[in-house]
Amino acid sequence: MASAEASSVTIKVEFSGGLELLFSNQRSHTLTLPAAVPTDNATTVPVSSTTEATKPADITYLIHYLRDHLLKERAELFEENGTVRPGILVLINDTDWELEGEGDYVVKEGDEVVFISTLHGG
Amino acid sequence: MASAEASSVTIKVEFSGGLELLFSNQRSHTLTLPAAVPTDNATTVPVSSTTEATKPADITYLIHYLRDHLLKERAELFEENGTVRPGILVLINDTDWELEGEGDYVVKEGDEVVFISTLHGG
Amino acid sequence: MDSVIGGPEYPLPLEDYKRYGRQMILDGFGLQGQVNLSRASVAVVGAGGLGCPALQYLGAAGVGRIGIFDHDRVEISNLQRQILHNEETVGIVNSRLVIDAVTSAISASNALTLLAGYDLILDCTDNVPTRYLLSDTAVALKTPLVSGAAQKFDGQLCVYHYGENGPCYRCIFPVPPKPSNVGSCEELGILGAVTGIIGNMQALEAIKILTGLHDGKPVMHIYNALSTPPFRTIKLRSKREGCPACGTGALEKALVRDTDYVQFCGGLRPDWEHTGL
Amino acid sequence: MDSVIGGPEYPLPLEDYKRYGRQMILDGFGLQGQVNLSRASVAVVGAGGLGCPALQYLGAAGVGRIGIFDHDRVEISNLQRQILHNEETVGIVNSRLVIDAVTSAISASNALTLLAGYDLILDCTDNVPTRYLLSDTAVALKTPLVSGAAQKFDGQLCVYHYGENGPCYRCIFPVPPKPSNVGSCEELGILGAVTGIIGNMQALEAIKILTGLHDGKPVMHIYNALSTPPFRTIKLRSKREGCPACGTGALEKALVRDTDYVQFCGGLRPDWEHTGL
Ligand SMILES: [Zn+2]
Ligand SMILES: [Zn+2]
Repeated sequence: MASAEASSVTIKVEFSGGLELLFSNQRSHTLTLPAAVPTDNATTVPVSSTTEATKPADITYLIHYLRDHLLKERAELFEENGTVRPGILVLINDTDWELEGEGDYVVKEGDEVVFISTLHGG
Repeated sequence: MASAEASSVTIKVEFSGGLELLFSNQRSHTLTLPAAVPTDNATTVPVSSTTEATKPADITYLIHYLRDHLLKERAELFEENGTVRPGILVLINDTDWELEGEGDYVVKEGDEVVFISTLHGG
Repeated sequence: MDSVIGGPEYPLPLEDYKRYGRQMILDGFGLQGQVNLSRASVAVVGAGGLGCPALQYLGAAGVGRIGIFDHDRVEISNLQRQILHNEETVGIVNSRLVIDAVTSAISASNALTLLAGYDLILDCTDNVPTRYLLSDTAVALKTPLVSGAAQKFDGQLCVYHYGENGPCYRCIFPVPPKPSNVGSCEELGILGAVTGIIGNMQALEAIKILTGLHDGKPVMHIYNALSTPPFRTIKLRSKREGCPACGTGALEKALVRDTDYVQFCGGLRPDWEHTGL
Repeated sequence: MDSVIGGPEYPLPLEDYKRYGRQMILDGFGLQGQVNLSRASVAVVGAGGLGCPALQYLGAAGVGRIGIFDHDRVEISNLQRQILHNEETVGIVNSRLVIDAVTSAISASNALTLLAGYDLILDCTDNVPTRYLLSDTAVALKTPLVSGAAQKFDGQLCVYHYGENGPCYRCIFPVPPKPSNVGSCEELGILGAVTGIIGNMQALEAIKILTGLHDGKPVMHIYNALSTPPFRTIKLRSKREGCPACGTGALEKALVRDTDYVQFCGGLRPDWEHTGL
């Protein structure tokens, strides 16, 4: 247990407001991310003990990871220019991500990240 | 900090459904209880290093403590025979206390205990 | 009864596809959900602050038959007319909706008869004895009970006797509170929009149950209009083995018939204003 | 206007003490809360699934003047009649309630005029351009905006431009979504009881603001009828310094007048059914 702490971080991710349709119609996901990830947010190469530059896993990496590994269709409905598309609100532990550093927020074990598509119907 | 861990436990207590009226009309309270309390739930004597029998602070002790120290009026609207009066539901971290051992549940640092009076109006 | 309903080829009249199209296209709802609603009957007990919005949204969703029970409000026949014609406020109500307006007081001696034949009971009442009576009756008749309550800025909502091992009202509150510990909306006050929200949520829980969208887990939703967050959802215990209503060896119908609910709840409630709270 | 209103000795007509007694006895509401409501005016924009329940509960609570705006529903004059006579469903509506039913389409060129003089605006509309227009207008007119939205099993509720440094809609959503990423209730579906719950909560937020019971903290309430827990309350950012609507040096009324909201939101929405989602 103790040795795993440093190498990975497990978080809960939720989708709401219709975004769940893009993710296997499943609202709640549990994900384990590497604690250190490439600074270019590449999600396909395994992070090895090479000399590549790394950073702690942050929300920007999470967005890339979700796009590359969990998204089933139509990436443009979720991601745009390396962040979420306009109209999506990101919450970190029930707080607007803008109060937490947006994409630069480093995810911690047990964090809950929610992606909400704003609704317009009435 | 570390030395305080063993001697006291800080919890959040909430009152709802009208019970807050009995507690200074304040819904949310933060309380620090001794980690070890007398087995007879006496809340007035300081717990010293004497030979008195002690137990870890539990919900039954909390009920006594609330009655003796926070209740402003009409104790019979909150406590009866050492537990809550009929019609009050107790929640430990948003779970019915019956699933957690009722009065015997030992409070942990950061727990949230909610007392709700059931409503009947319509 | 329209002969088309239930026909295997056209389970709903064609106009219903247009009328209910916006809910029928929802995931997990579909044609089957609409057919289920059209064949369902719901008893709404109490036509006050909780019952009225619940009735409106049940009617608008296409429930086939609704019973309205309220002996205090003899004008519920007006309400019946109003719901049937309330096209602008809650959408076009199906003209095949059957509404039974019952103004007899529900008691231990008639509850099993009056409420028999309904798939679901909504408790929208305002007093403790009737809440125990409705819970015991729902258990005896093997129907779920969608219970709402509101007072001041607070609301509570719970589905009893539903799902695998879901508790009944008595499982959670085996002993009734003393009458002197119970206030009414007249005495303690109530904000109308609070009853609106809870009554509306009762309709929604009923629709979820009837369409198979309810997950069946026992929870209570508690609400306070002034708190942040205003809602909290509580995980409830399973049913109690020893519950006299729903436990092993429970008396079921005999329990309802043999209980004096007013006496069980400690007798008539004292005049609150004269006892000084 | 009844001459008794506002008189220092009898701030409310005597019958109002009976009519609104159950809410006037609530802590923090009182006579002053009722007087505030009786003197308040609220604009409800959109008289569909959100607007109708909001209107009912605002009227029943004793708000003095309500504007109903909906150019798609010319029958809103019926709705006006219905609310005034809707005594059984939501309590006795005050006969002094003034209702303005406006069937002109709200646009950048008339919004400031049409909505001037209201203390509060409720956004009960169903499209993106109007949501930006209403937010900018609320900021320019210095009124809070109680914004509700619903789709499928989901609802969202937020009070914008309120309290110390509360954000406006543009602070949270500076860039509108592409029209192709936006669906309507007709296309995506909606459960009526969901709009009922959100519309009702909009009325309640409005009542809290008008009576001084709102804590002014910027939060959004999000709801999903099928989730456990169904509600979640989110802490929102403060207003953005650089917001073109409410930030430092914002254009205010000129912004409203000079914006082509349909264009700003990416032009007309494509026909959803033909783009394949
Ligand atoms: Zn039981
Ligand atoms: Zn702004």
